[in-house]
Amino acid sequence: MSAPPTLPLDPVLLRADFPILHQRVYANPRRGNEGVRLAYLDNGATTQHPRQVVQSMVDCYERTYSNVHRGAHYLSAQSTDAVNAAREKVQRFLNAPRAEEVIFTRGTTESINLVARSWGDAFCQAGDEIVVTEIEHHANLVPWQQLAERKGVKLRHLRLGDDGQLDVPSLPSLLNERTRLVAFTAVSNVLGTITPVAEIVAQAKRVGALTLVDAAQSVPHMRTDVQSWGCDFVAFSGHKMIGPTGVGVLWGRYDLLDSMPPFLGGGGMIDRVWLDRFTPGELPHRFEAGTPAIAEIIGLGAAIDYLNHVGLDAIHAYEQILTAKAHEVLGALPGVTIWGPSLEHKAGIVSFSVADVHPSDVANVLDLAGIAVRAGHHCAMPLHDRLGIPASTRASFYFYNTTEEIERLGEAVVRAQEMFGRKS
Amino acid sequence: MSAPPTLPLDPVLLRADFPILHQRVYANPRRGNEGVRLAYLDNGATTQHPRQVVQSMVDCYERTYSNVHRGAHYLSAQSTDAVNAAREKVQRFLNAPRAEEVIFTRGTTESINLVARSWGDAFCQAGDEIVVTEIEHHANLVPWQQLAERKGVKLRHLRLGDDGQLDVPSLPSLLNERTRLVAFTAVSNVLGTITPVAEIVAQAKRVGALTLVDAAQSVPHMRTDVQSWGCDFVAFSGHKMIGPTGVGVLWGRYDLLDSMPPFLGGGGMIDRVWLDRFTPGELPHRFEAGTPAIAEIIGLGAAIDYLNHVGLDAIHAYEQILTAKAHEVLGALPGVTIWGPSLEHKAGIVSFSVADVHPSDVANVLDLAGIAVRAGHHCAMPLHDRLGIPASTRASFYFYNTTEEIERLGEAVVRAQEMFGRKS
Amino acid sequence: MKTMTVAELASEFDDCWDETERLKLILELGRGLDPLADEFKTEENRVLGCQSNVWVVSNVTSGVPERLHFDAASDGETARGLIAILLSLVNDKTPAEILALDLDGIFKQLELARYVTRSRSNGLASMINRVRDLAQQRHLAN
Amino acid sequence: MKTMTVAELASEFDDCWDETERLKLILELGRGLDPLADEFKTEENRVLGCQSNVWVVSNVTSGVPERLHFDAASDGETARGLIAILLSLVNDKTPAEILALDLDGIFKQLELARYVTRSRSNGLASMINRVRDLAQQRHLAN
Ligand SMILES: Cc1ncc(COP(=O)(O)O)c(C=O)c1O
Ligand SMILES: Cc1ncc(COP(=O)(O)O)c(C=O)c1O
Repeated sequence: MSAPPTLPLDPVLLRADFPILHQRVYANPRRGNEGVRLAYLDNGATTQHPRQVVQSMVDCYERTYSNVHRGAHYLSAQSTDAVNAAREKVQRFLNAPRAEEVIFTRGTTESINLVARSWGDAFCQAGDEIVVTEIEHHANLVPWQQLAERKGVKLRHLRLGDDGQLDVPSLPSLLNERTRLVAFTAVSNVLGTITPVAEIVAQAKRVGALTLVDAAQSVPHMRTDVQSWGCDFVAFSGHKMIGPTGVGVLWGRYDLLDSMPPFLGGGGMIDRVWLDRFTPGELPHRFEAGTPAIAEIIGLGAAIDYLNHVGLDAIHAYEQILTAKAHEVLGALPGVTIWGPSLEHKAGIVSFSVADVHPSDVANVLDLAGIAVRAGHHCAMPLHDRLGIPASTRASFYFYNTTEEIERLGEAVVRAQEMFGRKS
Repeated sequence: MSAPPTLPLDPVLLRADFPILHQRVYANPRRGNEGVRLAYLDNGATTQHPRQVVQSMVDCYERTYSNVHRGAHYLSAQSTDAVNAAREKVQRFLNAPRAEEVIFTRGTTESINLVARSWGDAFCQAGDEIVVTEIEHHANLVPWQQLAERKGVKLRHLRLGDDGQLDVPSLPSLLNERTRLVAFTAVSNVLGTITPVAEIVAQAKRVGALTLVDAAQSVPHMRTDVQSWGCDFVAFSGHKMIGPTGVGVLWGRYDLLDSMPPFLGGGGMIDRVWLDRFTPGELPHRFEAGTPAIAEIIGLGAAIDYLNHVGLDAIHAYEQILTAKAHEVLGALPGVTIWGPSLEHKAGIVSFSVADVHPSDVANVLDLAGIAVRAGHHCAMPLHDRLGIPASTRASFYFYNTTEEIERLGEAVVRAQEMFGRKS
Repeated sequence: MKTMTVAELASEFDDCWDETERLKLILELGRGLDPLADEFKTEENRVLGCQSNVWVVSNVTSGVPERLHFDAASDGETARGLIAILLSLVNDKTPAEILALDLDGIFKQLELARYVTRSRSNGLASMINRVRDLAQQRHLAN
Repeated sequence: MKTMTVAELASEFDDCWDETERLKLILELGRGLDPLADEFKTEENRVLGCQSNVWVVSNVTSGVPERLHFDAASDGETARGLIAILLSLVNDKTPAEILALDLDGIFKQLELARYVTRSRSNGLASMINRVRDLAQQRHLAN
């Protein structure tokens, strides 16, 4: 893949693989209005799919589909092979020691809930402490609140500094011998903040606490190495990395996973079942009760192939360019506040507020200009409380976005100010 | 759809929509061996997909894909519409009073676990009783065993009669004022037994117990009316009804669901979140934490359209013909035992044993003849214990199977007897 | 704010050339919404599932048959416009009349269906539900 | 049962015209498996993840370097054939030699890969794991 001079990758070439990006929206043929070009800047919510990923699932359904594991026939072997191969792709993608450490779930949310229910209920007691941060997505907050309620565990909170970064220097004061887990995000889905994962893990280890990394916003965008992170659990979603919906991953250290009781009960996760009891099966099956998301797992494997082909380092470098462009464009507009840290600590997520205009109104005007962004609390209400705002507008990028789209974003924000801004 | 004379539907016409069925397996071009025609008789494990279902997902990914609910833009509205429309299709398919009663899960297994964790943990106490049956799939057994262990609930078991049917007359002796739930299957995934759902529900109601119906093997094959069943929960999977993997349904009575606490915590299921607590959201969102299986939900909607087009009554009637044929063909073979009830109580599932040949050996020979069946305990170990066998071989049908495929099944069983049977 | 018929609304919206004009009309209609006193902006009156805050209160008019009058407010301007349109359709009707309205259908007819869909962003679907619930309660109370 | 080289096995399997012949050969090799006394058919020796029951035990031969000898049984004939092939590849080798074998690769070469895949039906993958685990244990013990 030869990128244009000065760019780490060629977004125009790559966009050709994404049919959905090449459309006009809000056309009104009756009135001869041909609509506006779509600029998809909602990648923090979910990403789009190249033909290759979609085709991998079509191939599955049209050629090799079957249930996995227990079927004793030709198609079943093909599906089992394909699911095993996808598991190994995930393993390599994360640089994980063993494929059995890769548990397929529906997404980040289920992955974290799995840990909270299986590990949490089995190993946490009243008075134990879990540290989460103020910038977490609800998916990495509510499951721990539920665990706290079930088990009397105490939650402690690592604060966001005024610089848009986690206040890591204050972490030691939150840690003690009762700390069982530090659960935190690798990249904030609102501020774009890249957190110092290895540093936080090292601190947690000092008091013998485990670590769970919500990597929903990092795995798709930058190289992941669970061994260099040194953490115990990592959770992420397929649909945020050009993969299908309905599939995600929980990675965990083998010994740790192997010490945990099953979460969901059902077919595939057992060794032996009697009417009144069961014995659990081996990893990874113990945590994959029921028919897995077979086609989606295969699609996730194809997504990883595609991302590897583009190159994670190129993706990250290119997104840095897009983010810098967004800071430049939006930063030049009076009345616009960009939230989060300075560029060097930031991934491809830019949330902002427009003075005197409600974020949902901003998003509405942007939408009519074809620019897909998200307005709201982005499933991070406590973070917005901390910022002192009820909601924000978020533009989030992926490798198929262009600087031109970001220029259009800036123009549309100006239009929103014109339509809504208090006339002075 | 005009079926050939005497058949309720035209399998040959319908098969044309299923590319995967038109293949030869075990070809060896190097030796000029062109392989054998595939006969897919493993529909109890999972079903195949017509082009229309696959295309609905391709369309989603290539034209309208986005995350649902909170995105304030064009694509997001399209995806939200499509998911809502699918929910209403499921509602009508089940004749459910309200669309909000339809909760999308990964499959039957997750649906049942959701009830066991949410309803079970909230409303069951030590000494309460739950009745399950001896013929349940592990998915409707293990979650209750786990609940029993967590809460000290007592499990009681409705037995299988020697006639291959549930011993419903003995049910009253298992029910009392401590019975909180009767959880049972509508169709046995091994014996094909069609259970008298409405009758069991009526009995349970007499003692004020709730009822959960595992409808994984019934919803795809016969008309469902949750109101005429009168039950409280119904669980089933998309992949067993020509829908995609990664999606299933929990249906529950509105008031009951609305009284239940959330299961998984995360985005979308909340009303408000603070650092230390949250308030749950409304139905159905309360039980759909995280990004749902968007494309799969849309695919499930397309599957329902297709099944409605074929007609559930026609499907059921046609499967009765296939099952009768299987009984005729296999029943004529000495040394072959067919398990389960007589034809009039049986859906399109025929499990059998071949004297002196291990089921996995039977399945192996069948496989080499292109006939895909399953051998094993079919995730129903207690049932096999009851039958006194470790495993069985299962052929299971759908509307695209033909009587000719069943004849080939019979021939291949004879071949297995020749290869393995003790020569007398 | 005055009550408008569906036909009146439809003809106004039909004149819009594009979605931006349509939005401008929504905003204009929102400016006609009677103000709601702050004391009514309570958690109880807040409509769940809207991204901007929306509050709706209903009052029963004296007279026979009794009619419902709704007041509402929002901190989002689009949301305010949408609730204004909604109220113009239902205000000062009897509970039974309100329940008989196919509000989803009407918004579809106005080509505003996309705002109904986005239940979680503009919250029109939630607003409709709230209005219907309030009418339902009153209807059952009679 | 005698130890066979990969080349010997490969040439036998290569002569098969179709999968049925291949299966017949597997079954034939299974018939050559030395019987395992019932007392060894314990839960501990049972290989998890096989559909038919498979039991594997290992013994250390006296002599230097020490070698491992495996015995096995199964109630399924296909499984018995597969375990026989596996044992013919590993029997009477040193733990280090066994661990150095690319067993997955060998079964692929024999075009028996599909039996490895179906870990839950024929259980060859589980058998391979068990044999490797036993060799590993012995290797670490030294
Ligand atoms: C009766 C029955 N219940 C539950 C299940 C589990 O369904 P799933 O694996 O889709 O969760 C199955 C299918 O295997 C089944 O046949
Ligand atoms: C940081 C973070 N964590 C968790 C999630 C939840 O992911 P999912 O909805 O795929 O379960 C998201 C995405 O919304 C996220 O951005």
